[in-house]
Amino acid sequence: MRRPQLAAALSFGAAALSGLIGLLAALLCLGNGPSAPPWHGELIPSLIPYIRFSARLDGLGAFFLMLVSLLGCAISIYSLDYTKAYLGRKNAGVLGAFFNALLLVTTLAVVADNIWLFLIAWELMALTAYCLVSFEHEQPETRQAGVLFFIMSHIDAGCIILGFLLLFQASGDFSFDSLRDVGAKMSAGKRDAAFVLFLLGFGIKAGVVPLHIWLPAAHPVAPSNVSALMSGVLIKTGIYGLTRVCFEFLGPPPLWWGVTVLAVGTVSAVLGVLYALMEHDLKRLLAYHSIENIGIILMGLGAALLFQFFGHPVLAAFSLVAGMYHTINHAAFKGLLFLGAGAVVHSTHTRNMEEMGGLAKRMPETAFYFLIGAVAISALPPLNGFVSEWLTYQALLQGFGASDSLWRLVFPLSGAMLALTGALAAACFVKAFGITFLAQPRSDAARNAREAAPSMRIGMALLTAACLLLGFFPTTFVRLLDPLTQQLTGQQISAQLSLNSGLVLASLSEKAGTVSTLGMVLMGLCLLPIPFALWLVLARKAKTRRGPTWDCGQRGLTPQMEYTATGFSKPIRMIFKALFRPRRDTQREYDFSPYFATNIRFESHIEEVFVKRLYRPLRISIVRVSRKIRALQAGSIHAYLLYIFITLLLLLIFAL
Amino acid sequence: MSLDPTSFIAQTVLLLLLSPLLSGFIKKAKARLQNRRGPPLWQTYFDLLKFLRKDMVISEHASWVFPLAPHLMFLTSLAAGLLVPMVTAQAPMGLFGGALALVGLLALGRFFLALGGLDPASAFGGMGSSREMTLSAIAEPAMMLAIFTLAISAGSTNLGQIVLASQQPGWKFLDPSHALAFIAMFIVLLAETGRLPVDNPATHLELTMIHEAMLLEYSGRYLALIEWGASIKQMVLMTLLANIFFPVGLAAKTSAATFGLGLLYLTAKLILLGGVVVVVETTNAKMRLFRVPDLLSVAFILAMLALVSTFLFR
Amino acid sequence: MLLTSILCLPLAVGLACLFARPRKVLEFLNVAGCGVVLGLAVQLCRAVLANNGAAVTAWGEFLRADALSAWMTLLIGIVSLASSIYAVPYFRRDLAEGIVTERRFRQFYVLSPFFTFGMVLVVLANSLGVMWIAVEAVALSSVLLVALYNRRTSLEAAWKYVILGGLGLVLALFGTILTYAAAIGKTGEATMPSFNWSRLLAQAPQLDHHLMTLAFVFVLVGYGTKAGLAPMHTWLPDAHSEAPSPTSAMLSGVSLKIAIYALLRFHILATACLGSGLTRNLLLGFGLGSMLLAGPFILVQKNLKRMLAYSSLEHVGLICAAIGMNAPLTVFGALLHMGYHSLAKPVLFFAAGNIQQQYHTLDFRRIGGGLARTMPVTALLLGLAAVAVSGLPPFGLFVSELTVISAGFTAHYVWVGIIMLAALIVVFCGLLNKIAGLLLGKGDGGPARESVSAGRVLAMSLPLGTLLLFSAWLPGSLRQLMEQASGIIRGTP
Amino acid sequence: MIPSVIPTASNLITLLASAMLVLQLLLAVQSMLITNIRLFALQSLLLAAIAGVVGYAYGAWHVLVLAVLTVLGKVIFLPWRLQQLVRQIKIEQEIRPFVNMSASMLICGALTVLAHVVARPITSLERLGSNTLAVAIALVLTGFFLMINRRKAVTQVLAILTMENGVMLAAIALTTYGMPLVVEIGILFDVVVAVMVLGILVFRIRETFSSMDVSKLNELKW
Repeated sequence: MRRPQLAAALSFGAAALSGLIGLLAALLCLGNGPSAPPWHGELIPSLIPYIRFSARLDGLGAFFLMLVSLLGCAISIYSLDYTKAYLGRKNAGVLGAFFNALLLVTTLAVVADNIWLFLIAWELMALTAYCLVSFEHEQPETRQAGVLFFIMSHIDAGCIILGFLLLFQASGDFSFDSLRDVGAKMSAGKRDAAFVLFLLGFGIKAGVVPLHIWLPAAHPVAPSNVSALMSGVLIKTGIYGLTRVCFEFLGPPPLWWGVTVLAVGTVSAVLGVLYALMEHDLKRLLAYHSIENIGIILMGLGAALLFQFFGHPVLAAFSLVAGMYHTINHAAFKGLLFLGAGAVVHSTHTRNMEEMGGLAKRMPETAFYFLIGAVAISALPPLNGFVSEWLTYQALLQGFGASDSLWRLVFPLSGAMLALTGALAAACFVKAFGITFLAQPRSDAARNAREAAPSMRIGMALLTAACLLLGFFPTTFVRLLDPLTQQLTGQQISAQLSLNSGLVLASLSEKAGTVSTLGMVLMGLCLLPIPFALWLVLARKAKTRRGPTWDCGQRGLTPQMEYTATGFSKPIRMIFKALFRPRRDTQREYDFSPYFATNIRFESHIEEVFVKRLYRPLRISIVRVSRKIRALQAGSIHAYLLYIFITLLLLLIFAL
Repeated sequence: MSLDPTSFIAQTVLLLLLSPLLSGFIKKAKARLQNRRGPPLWQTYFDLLKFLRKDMVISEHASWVFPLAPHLMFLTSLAAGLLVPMVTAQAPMGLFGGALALVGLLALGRFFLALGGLDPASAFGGMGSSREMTLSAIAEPAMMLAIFTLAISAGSTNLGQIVLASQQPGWKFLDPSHALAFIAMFIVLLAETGRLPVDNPATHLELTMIHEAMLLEYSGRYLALIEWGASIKQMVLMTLLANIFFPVGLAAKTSAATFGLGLLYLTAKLILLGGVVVVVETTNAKMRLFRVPDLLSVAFILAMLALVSTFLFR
Repeated sequence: MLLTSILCLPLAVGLACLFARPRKVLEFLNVAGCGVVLGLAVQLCRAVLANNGAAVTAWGEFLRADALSAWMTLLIGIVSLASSIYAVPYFRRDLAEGIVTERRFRQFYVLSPFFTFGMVLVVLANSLGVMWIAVEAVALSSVLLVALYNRRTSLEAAWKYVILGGLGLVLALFGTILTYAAAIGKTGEATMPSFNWSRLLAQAPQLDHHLMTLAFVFVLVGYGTKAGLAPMHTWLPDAHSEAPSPTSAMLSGVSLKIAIYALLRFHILATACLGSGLTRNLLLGFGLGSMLLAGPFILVQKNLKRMLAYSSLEHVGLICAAIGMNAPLTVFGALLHMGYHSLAKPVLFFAAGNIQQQYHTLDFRRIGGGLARTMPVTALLLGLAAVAVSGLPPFGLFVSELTVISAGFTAHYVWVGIIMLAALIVVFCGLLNKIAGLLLGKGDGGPARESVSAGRVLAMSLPLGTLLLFSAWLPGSLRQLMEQASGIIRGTP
Repeated sequence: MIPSVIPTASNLITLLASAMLVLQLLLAVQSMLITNIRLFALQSLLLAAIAGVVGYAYGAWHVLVLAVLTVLGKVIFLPWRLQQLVRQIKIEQEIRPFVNMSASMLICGALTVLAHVVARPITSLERLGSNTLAVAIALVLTGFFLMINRRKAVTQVLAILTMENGVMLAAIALTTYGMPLVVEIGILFDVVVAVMVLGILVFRIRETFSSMDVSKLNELKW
């Protein structure tokens, strides 16, 4: 076993193990229930009196620790074989080292009990993630994406630092304990300012529209195990921060906070999925779906904030449960999907779906896992995505009755948007799975694809299992959320959520609505005999044979005749023309009539409106301004002397 | 609420047996309106039996996803049917999910059917599933909103609860919001069941197909399952429409008498609704594909209005 | 005795180098000398801490070392040691390639000890006049170092350096004399009043206020020019980019801070005399100005060393602004920042030196990138140091910057904190963009793989290691020293 | 106790100081290089004279020492060195300033006024001669202006030196006995060394750029 390989094996093995341990710790902490006092202590002795490295494992922290560890474990196992591809080409040991570092700092970030520790972990998270993203830095695309990512995350760190300093100014101490409900001590203006700063900062990290541009750039270019970690865990730290700050530190929220968060969430969800539909780069598509799901999570949080404002702690807890449930669900299935995409890219060496196809036969196991992930993320029963979105719907619907103010209308409206999102997501994943795995291979690479290596499959299998479990046994899981809701809203609602000894999930009361994914599965199993019985009765003599697909009497179908990813999403592109503004150019060569073209070339580009209208102009103007300022230093010593002279004169005139 | 096996079995049988009849009735009525004699009422049953007996040809490009689709299509529509109160206010499996679950189950079936359409590598299948998913992407939120309107007024997403609530005194049947919601739902129904003016179930021209295009490669018992599933789905949706908007004759508790009565009421309502569908189909021409979204967005807007008006009228 | 030896050692080394023939001896003398200076500096810190707070003096108060001076001495020791170690392989290669002549080679080894001597004298001298003379000496000894390569550009840089610097010094001298004049007659003694800072501080309240203000204005502009505060910084990028890398390291590592030190002495005096916030606000204003100005230049910079110089400008600005805010923790943070910056900056300049010797250019576009492939060791160290100066953990600059800003918040300098953060972010974007472009990439077309000599690696990893060590663990004694120093700066010893 | 002011001495000092200022203004408008150097020498001589007066009148021997050193250094050595430099690198005599004579005259006037304005609140504490502080500030500012206004390296050096004269004037006339001898000597020594260094640089620049016009040194930018 050569040294880099050994290094990779060691690092990822260790990561998997630590993930396991973290998972156990989190489960223990959450299992103890809300009554048990949270563990806290000093990690390492502080170097300067006012800096303390104290950590604390409370409900919220433990929940996110569970999330981090779960994904860390699965992805590390996956990476064992995945990184073999780098042998000889690059040093997989480095990848492993940074991977471990990222896991470590992410864990630190979610258990930090002190502004200093949190911020240090936060910055290190950006740093290590940057190193991982630009691991394959030979491609310029990767370098640019990395720089964009790092710059954005530095800006978000800046916002967060400012926000925390505003809190610190009021509390006078760096420990989270002192920050609890510090919002009460602050002036309304400062509170709102802090909220906006946090929303910006954590929003960038979570990738909400319109601060998301780094996300579809950085996730695809990173190694797939890293993309999985980033999309599953890293962006969740934004959610963690927002939850921690809004529900613990900033005190009772005014109306507009909730409305803003809800609106931001809705917009992110819809736009995210719409842009995802337009992608035919498999990993970019998944990245856009991360934006969508973050939006859904934020809907839950926004609803919770609104309920806090309306004075319904129980409903707040309920929608918080919805949001958190979706958080871990998204971690599970998005991690799974990225791992699947990684396996595909790994064996076809392309991210472009137009060059894939037919992989369901060549890598069936991967295809199966990906399919599970796809069903889950499309919020289809009976998997976990459906459960959390069901909770979100219920929360939004009950919100309508929660108050008499005009604002309650936002609940069902964002509910409708959520429905739109879900339907579009389903369409998108029919495309993603269908074009990638079904039909004929569209390129030699796809034709010669091989099933993924064992450890990769194990990694995916773990997350698949997570998806299934989270889907089938929601009532057992919501019990784990009790400490969290207790801590943030002072309510425990898991009892009200479970009926028939946990078989059925109720939305607070039986009357308000119930669902049971497990029940559906059982129902399906009971009904399954019907078709088989019918065959046994009627179709015993019927034979089955393989034949060519109907080709309108042409000589055989070629892959060129298949429906492409672009073609698949064309109707939606037409419907939402106003948003996408696609730039198309068609060149056809023909002999006598354009309708009988001998050769047609069609291109369609879609540029994100935010990049086009917001970010690029911003960048250009910044550079222009800097160039203007640069003219100050034009090299003439006389000018330099003049500056000093003027400074001196001004000082003499004004300072005296 | 409770789960009792008898009603489970009863409703399953009802769905399995009644749904082809409904499709047959619609075909027949349509033919009559067009001055044709049309196929006998039982034709759909014969078709299904025939399909079940026939051999199957499966595309050589198809993968293991291909056989999955028919079964899921069939099972999901059937399961969805079990969530809807048909003859009594009590849906047999109402505890396992309400309106949201219903929509979700139908979506699951559609999801796999679309995959099945893509699997055999034929351009038509891809086209079909692309169109199907697109239209449903707009139809689904409209349907959701319409259901939300009722769910909000009833304070529950459980269909049984909605029916019960709508039987309470003080429930306005011709509440404008409900009327709007009903129209929205009706349009959605046309889209979901692949009826004119959205889709022509009887067409033989691949390029105009939506639903049928996905099934081109299916034959034999798979086709039977899909067709059957489709007609069950149609019946489920029509029942839903009929029962939650006009909850007459739905008894709170199950007994032989109420069952029979409910059955009568149900058939009556279905015949009425089917009649309306037939009239609409015969009086409208099929729309161009890219005009359909406009129709559906009309439905969406109506549903939105319905929602707002519930807000205003209370 | 201790002070005397610290002071005289570099001088002796310089004189010895003037007459020593073999190169090895020159190199050895320099390295050994700087090493001993560092050791003595540590001793000095011990001594200062020993007679807690009270200053160590010699030659009848001619030399005086309080916590502040001890801290500065420590920085001088560290940086000069690092650069003298680095100079050995650096100049050997230059000499081998005939880039510098034998004469210039010797010139370097003679002048840099004088350079060090001057700086030590600045921080140890008690009399303000002597301090001025020392600053002038530093300037003069470094001018010829800047001009060492004798290229067109380096001569131009040297000229700008000496003219602007000389100008600044004249203004500073004027300020110094006015300060002295302010003491006349107010002291009530018939005899000549002492020019010693400690004495002046003792009778600060009696000094003539108008004259003191006038004096401070001139000193601010004068020493501010030497410290490279915007808009008097214009010489800084030229000199730093044209000097040989060891000298650049010295210039930006310590000599800027020495000028700040000189400025601080007057600042303390003026604050004690005027008791108004005038001097503080001036420092704050100039500091913020420098921070803001550095950003755009870094964003569109073409030359590696110039970029580093501008980042020094930004850090100097941060330090001044922090002192201007004058809260206990801001000043402490400023001193901490001085220390960390002195440890991080030289590494960057050394790396730049390696690159220059490898590629014979510092233009980003000509180098092209891919250093991670062509010169991995340099790339690694450069990357780490860049992370450090851009204020990211795990390096201490993050701690010091955040300390300053947060303390500023508690002192209700909210907007200052916001401006600082904004400036830091802008600078970060520039640095990241350029450094990433430099390190990452295919790196084909570059010259053959670097030959890393032990000396280079040592010289670069030594400060970096120290930086990491002190970022993770700050000895209590050092902290005490800095707290005393900040007490002195805030006039509450 | 402060030494009683001797009127004649103080008048003399005032007179000499204002003479220095006049010379400065002449420098501003004088267009011949060599003449500039001589004017500077003359100005330094006046400075030395002031030092002498102070030293004589108040019996401060070390101020006399300073006077002597000034004569040696600034009146004899530096002008000689500068002239030698000018001869070595044979630059043409004509100075072409950026701002023409009349304008620069105006500016210098304005600067002088500013100097008086700045110095007014402080004139009270001038013991030796009146307005010396104002004159000193004026010398510094106008010297500064000269620096900006001159193209040639040598002239810039000259300008710095005149500023330095102003500073020394302050040093002598404001501080009763001048400053501690160490400082005085140190300063003077530094100035001399500085000029030597500048000389070296000027020489090198001359041979690399084959020009003395420092406004041509603008390769380093941004």
